[in-house]
Amino acid sequence: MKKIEAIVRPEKYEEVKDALNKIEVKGITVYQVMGCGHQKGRQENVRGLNVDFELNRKIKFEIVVSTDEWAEKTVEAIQKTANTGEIGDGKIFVYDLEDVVKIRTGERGVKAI
Amino acid sequence: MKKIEAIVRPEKYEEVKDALNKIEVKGITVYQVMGCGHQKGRQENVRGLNVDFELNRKIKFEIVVSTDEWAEKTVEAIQKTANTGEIGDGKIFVYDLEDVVKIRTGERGVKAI
Amino acid sequence: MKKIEAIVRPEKYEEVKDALNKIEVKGITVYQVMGCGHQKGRQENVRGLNVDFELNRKIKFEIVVSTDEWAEKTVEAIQKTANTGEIGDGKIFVYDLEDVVKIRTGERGVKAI
Amino acid sequence: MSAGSIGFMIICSALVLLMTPALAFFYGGLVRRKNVINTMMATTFIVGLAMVMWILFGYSLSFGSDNGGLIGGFDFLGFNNVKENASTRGLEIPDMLYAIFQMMFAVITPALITGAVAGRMKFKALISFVFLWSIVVYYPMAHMVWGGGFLGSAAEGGSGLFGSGIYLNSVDFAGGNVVHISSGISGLLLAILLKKRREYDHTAYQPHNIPFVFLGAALLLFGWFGFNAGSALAANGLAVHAFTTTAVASAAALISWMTIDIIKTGKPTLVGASTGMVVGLVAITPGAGFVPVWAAIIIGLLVSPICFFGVYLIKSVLKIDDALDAFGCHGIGGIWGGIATGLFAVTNIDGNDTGAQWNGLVFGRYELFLAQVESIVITIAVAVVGTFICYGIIRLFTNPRVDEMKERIGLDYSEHGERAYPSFDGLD
Amino acid sequence: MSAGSIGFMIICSALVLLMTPALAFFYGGLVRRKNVINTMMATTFIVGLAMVMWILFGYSLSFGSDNGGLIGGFDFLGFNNVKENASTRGLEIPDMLYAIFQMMFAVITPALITGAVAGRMKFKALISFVFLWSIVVYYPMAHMVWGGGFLGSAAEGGSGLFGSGIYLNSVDFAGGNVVHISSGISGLLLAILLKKRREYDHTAYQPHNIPFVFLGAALLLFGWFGFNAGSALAANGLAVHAFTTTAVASAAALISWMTIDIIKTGKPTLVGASTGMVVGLVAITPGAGFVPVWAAIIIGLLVSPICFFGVYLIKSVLKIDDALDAFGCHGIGGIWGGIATGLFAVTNIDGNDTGAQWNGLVFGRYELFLAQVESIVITIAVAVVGTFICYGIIRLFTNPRVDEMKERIGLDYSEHGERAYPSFDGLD
Amino acid sequence: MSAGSIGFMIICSALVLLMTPALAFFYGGLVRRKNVINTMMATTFIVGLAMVMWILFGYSLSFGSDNGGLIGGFDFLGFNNVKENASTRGLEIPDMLYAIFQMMFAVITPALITGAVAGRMKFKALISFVFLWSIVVYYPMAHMVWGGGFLGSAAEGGSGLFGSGIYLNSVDFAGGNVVHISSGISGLLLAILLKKRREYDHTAYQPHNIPFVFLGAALLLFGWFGFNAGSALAANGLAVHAFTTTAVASAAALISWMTIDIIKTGKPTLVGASTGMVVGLVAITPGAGFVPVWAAIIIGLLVSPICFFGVYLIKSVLKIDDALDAFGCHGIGGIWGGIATGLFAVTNIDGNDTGAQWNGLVFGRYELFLAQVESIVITIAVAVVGTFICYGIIRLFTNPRVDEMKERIGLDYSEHGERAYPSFDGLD
Ligand SMILES: Nc1ncnc2c1ncn2[C@@H]1O[C@H](COP(=O)(O)OP(=O)(O)O)[C@@H](O)[C@H]1O
Ligand SMILES: Nc1ncnc2c1ncn2[C@@H]1O[C@H](COP(=O)(O)OP(=O)(O)O)[C@@H](O)[C@H]1O
Ligand SMILES: Nc1ncnc2c1ncn2[C@@H]1O[C@H](COP(=O)(O)OP(=O)(O)O)[C@@H](O)[C@H]1O
Repeated sequence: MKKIEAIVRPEKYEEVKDALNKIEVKGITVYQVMGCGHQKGRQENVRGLNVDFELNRKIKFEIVVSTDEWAEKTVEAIQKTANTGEIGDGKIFVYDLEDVVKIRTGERGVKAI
Repeated sequence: MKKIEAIVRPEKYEEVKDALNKIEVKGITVYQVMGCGHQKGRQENVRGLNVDFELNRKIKFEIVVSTDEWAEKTVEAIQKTANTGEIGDGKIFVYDLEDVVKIRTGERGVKAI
Repeated sequence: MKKIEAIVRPEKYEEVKDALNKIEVKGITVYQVMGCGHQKGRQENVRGLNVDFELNRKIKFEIVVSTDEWAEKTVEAIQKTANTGEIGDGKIFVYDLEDVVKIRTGERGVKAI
Repeated sequence: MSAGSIGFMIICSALVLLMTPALAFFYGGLVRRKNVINTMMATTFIVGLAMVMWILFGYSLSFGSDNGGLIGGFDFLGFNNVKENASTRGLEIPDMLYAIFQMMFAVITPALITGAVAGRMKFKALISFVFLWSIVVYYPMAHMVWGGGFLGSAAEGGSGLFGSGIYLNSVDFAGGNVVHISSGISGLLLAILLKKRREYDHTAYQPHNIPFVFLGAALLLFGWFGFNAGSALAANGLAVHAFTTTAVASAAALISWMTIDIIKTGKPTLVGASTGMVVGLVAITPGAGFVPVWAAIIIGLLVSPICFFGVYLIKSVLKIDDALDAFGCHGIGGIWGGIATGLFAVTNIDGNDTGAQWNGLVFGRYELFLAQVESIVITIAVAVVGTFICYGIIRLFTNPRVDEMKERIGLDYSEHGERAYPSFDGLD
Repeated sequence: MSAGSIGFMIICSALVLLMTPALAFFYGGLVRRKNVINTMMATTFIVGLAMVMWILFGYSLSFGSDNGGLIGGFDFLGFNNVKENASTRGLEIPDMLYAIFQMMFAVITPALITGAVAGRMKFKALISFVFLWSIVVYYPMAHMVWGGGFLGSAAEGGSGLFGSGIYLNSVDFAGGNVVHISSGISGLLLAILLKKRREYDHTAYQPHNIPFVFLGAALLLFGWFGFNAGSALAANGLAVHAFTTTAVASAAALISWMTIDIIKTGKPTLVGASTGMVVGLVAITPGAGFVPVWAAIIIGLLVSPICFFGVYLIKSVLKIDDALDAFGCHGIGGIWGGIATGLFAVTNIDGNDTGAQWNGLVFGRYELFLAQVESIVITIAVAVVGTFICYGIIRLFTNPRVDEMKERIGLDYSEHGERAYPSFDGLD
Repeated sequence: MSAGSIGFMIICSALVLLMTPALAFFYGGLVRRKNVINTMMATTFIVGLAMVMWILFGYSLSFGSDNGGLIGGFDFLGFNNVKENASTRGLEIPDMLYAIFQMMFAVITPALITGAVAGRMKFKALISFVFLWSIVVYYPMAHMVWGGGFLGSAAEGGSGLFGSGIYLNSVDFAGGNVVHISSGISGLLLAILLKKRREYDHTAYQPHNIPFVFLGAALLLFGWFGFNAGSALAANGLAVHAFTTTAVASAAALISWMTIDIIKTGKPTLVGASTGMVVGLVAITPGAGFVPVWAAIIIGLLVSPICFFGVYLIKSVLKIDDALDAFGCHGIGGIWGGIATGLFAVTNIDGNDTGAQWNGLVFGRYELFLAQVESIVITIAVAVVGTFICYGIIRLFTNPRVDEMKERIGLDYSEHGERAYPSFDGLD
């Protein structure tokens, strides 16, 4: 079982969600984060003074899938949709997972996903 | 050392927190996420038009514990309290952890938890 | 490849961020969480009645690095700056990572970080 | 009639109307995020309901020709015979303007009650309650005090208690009894009948948005000038006097609540300051036009400790879940205000009759003080009996309390299908 | 001149000005978090632009000496000859106060339009549109209805259509045609021309902050008393009458919108209640001083279902992205109000002439009804043609619609370099 | 006395009072989330403190019988002899109404200062400062300018500087010197004395809630009509004139600040537009009743670039942490307004004496211009000396700056034990 974490641009949030729905992942969890990588923040201006925001808003997706193939499929789907070619597109991280429990039924492991 | 991530209904947040306190876990971290799984969002209505929200608010717990027994105990406590039997109850994910550092003392590993 | 999660005091957020910038980590992701550990919440007062908040605001950093040395360096930098010696300083957790994908380029693995 | 007074009273009416949305913020900011919509709706729907009721029959029942000193007649049903170009009440403003100004009081009063029951009452049950309560409690109270009823004086042209010519001759400048005590007591009783919120004992009571609490308090203060100064019913020296006592009582109460905070924890809070401002306004309401300026300072300084102690008593000792302190602030503040009027009122200010028939207790006369206490007791009785009646009627049809699961989820989503801040869940 | 009326009208002017920021909250609360600043700026900049334009030439074009019943002359350029100590218009207030009161209407009207195009129009294009539209649509409309033009009556001292002495003799108490229909229709057309928002079909339409929507509605209600009662232009019985009809129409509409919500889903919403309040105000605007109080209740009760159905038609059937229902609420509500005035107006209220020349249709006279319908049709025509002209001019220079990527990112950051709530991203 | 003026001035007093909570939002929205409560409390407590002080002795020291042209006497301690039914000051309103209207100015003025020191001053030290500053700076300033002191004219019935009969004959319609310059300068000095906020150099300055900034600005605009039009002290043509100049100066400044934004970054901001609105109001304050309408447009258009440049100078060049630009906006805007009054004032508007003794510099007379400059210099001197005295006294007892750790944690929690939005931490 694998967990995929993807950090994407907020303006790509809906497209990525739709892409994940299309490949029929079983569930997604998503929240807002702030981040910086190669992209070095943004500038706003308050009463004429420039103000640096070192971090940009990003959206983080977490999806747990059962197999390596599923993981691959998911990663690809995200990478393709979230990609704009500009700095700031984000990263996808893949982790191993020990166990999954479905709270509603108490089921465990792959069938709980 | 294990890390347990649990995604539960917001209305179960306080009960789960109390349950974790009762089994005396050493610490918890919690934040709000949005998610969807089998439960397919909710509907609200704005000026008579239905509006779909594909994601529901959930609360995510993260607890790091030292041993497999502790992990088991924690998972059980959560599963039991967060369970309502309705779709949308959430999931628990268990991960392996490499290392823990206690920032206050610099201690590492199991004794840092 | 390692992922480092650090939970720190909000008032240390800027210092930690600066410290991470100084050691030139490649990217950081950060968000707000609530937590409790040894520190047992705080008290506020509403119209003269004490109100317990069992959880305190914390900031969570997530940094993915390529090697063990990098991980060590990062952990140290955080531990040193986030430390105040008072209860509530937080924890650092280290995980193994399977894979990284750079969304912009599609690169994978270490070179994607 | 005077254009000056007409213009003034029109604006005052608008100011008083603004107080109900202000209350929605004052209350709405104090609740948890999942109950914001419900709390705001609880006062908002009354803007619609109470105004239409008032035009249709409320004004008539309150200010129509006197029936036994208790309730008005049917002369003004549907605002019939309510003149907009003539004054038959001896005022400088046309009758319709008087009716409209009074309408705003009929809106805010039931809205005050809703603070006591926040977070656990079925919305439709609340609508029914407000409908019934307006008829059973508010219109009679307004009549008894201001409309020619027996709590006031013969000058209003009624016939006294049961037509006996007996009057209490108590005074209520802008609604201590009618507005604050009646709503506070009713709220308290309703809170007891509905029982505590599920989380009351083991969960933090978290105001979700303190700037909103303050916004509400600030707009209440602003609107209250219409409420109190406008209760002079003309742009004259009495209005100026009421404005002054109102401002300074609120200011003094703000200071004394802040002082309590400082004594207790060293940390003055914004919720405390906002609450102080409001209870100061409540306390001066019955006496605004009767007491000297210096007395207004005393009334304001004392109301904060009194209410502070009251809230403590109700919540920590009696364990009654008067959720947003409708009784703790309005009930207790109003009672103190009514009593204080009996203490400090004068018959004559700066050469003008105030309308009080005796000076207050501190000037050595006991009559007004007694009348004030009696009128408070009667108000409490009316509110208690009325609330039981209204609650009882509703109880016949439904349990006014929401299901446990709905309470847990929050009344915003379960009763209104809406969330206050969908975007602050993190995604846009 | 009367100090009472001067004081009253100064405050009314301030109240009407407050409505534009109120609208910023009403609209701003309804949009997604990424478009809050843009939506608020869209109404705010007009406070600056429309006021300066009004002083420089707007007042003159609207209320200067009549040209063919269509537009005013240049007599008052730069507020020249606008007396502050004399009244030449037969009013109890000096001319400058009349000009200033009217100025506030010239501010709010174009601001209403912006609700239709939220989330997709270039800000600079919007500035240009408002500039042009004020000249092409607003000033002529204000002149035609109130400034001596042919939609009104000979009493204003104009010369009739093309100097022919022909007048429509329609009535518009506080701006049904001038304000609501003209802006609503223009908004609708602009929404069609700009096309739908990118996410319109496949994404949730999420109000980001419902308490702000309510705050806006509440301040609109408060300010509207200045708008409608102030349109009596004096502190008198007519103002009181307009106040009363305004209050009760809004209340009735609040109730009826809540009822629709309850019928449809069982759950009355705060957005619904706020919308009801506002459409009730819109509907009573043209008739506030002409219709009896009971008719105001009917007008209010009916406007909610009418607008509700209108919004449904436009959004779900016609698939027009009138983003914040500028047409659905103001256009449709205003048309209903204009028609309702033709139904229920009376020539005489409580012994005073209202200024309407005939009673309405329900009293058996068809003339006023006809005049109202005609004036609505003419207003629609002016708005449509005017909007095409303004849009066309802008289109010559730029595509008024933002790029897709900017729309995605949100107009706050892409057009204003600002975010509404930077801190709520979680870090301080 | 006139009911029209009484009604008008009562409402104006309420409007001016509303400005202080408005300021709490204007300032509160601009700070980081951890300092919201503190910033709002900093202006709120003054509502309590300054009003009680005013009643007890402030009015007396400001408007009591003249002592050497510098300060008032003890005649009105505790509002003694302040008539509510009689006018002894030659006004159409009773003395108490004048006293109350003036009270509201004594509230907002010290509140303005607090913007300069946001985020780093001990709350109790701030309370002490405001207490002392009111006595040392505000009451003397109010006396000198309006209460018969030597900055004004012999017409107020004083005895001139040190009883010499010498007057400056400068004018200040609604408080350029008394309110804006005195508070702006004091704020600047206090900001210097307290040193920069810890994060000033290396952290983003993040307004946490821009809609609140706008809400504050909008309510300030609304209230300012009471401030400026009310300074005519009667419902008359002068009030209308002041209303007009106020509206248009604010509008023009909004436009010019937006223009600066567009020139600098192409992106007009809502903070910029709100700031423009406010500085326009500041700039027109001293001259609202003295300058022609066209001059008000010029004053407004110019104030934005002047303040914009001022803010840049103070923050980026001088590196002074005038946190919320109390000096940058109010100090500089007020100075410009005072000078502009010397440029554009006329002695007679539309047939009525304005009270200025000479025309301004652009009309070829230098006397008023000179008097204005002198009065500004004197105001600056009083503010500087007074602030040193007040700060010095407090410094004897405590370091007015909070500990570093408390500053880091945020003053909301460390000074008030409260957080502004507990729920937005994500859990309810
Ligand atoms: N090493 C990393 N650890 C944690 N988060 C990262 C890391 N690298 C990138 N991120 C996250 O991904 C986001 C986008 O990364 P960025 O480097 O700006 O894009 P790109 O990969 O296109 O250069 C960042 O804002 C941050 O949230
Ligand atoms: N495969 C998954 N990956 C990530 N999050 C998941 C996954 N499955 C479920 N979740 C999270 O758990 C929540 C509840 O899941 P859901 O499927 O609705 O409940 P149930 O398991 O009772 O059917 C979702 O809202 C989502 O946040
Ligand atoms: N075992 C744990 N699992 C998850 N989060 C933890 C754990 N222990 C601590 N934390 C997080 O770290 C924060 C600080 O921990 P705390 O125990 O208060 O500090 P200290 O380590 O100095 O005693 C907590 O608020 C919580 O968010």
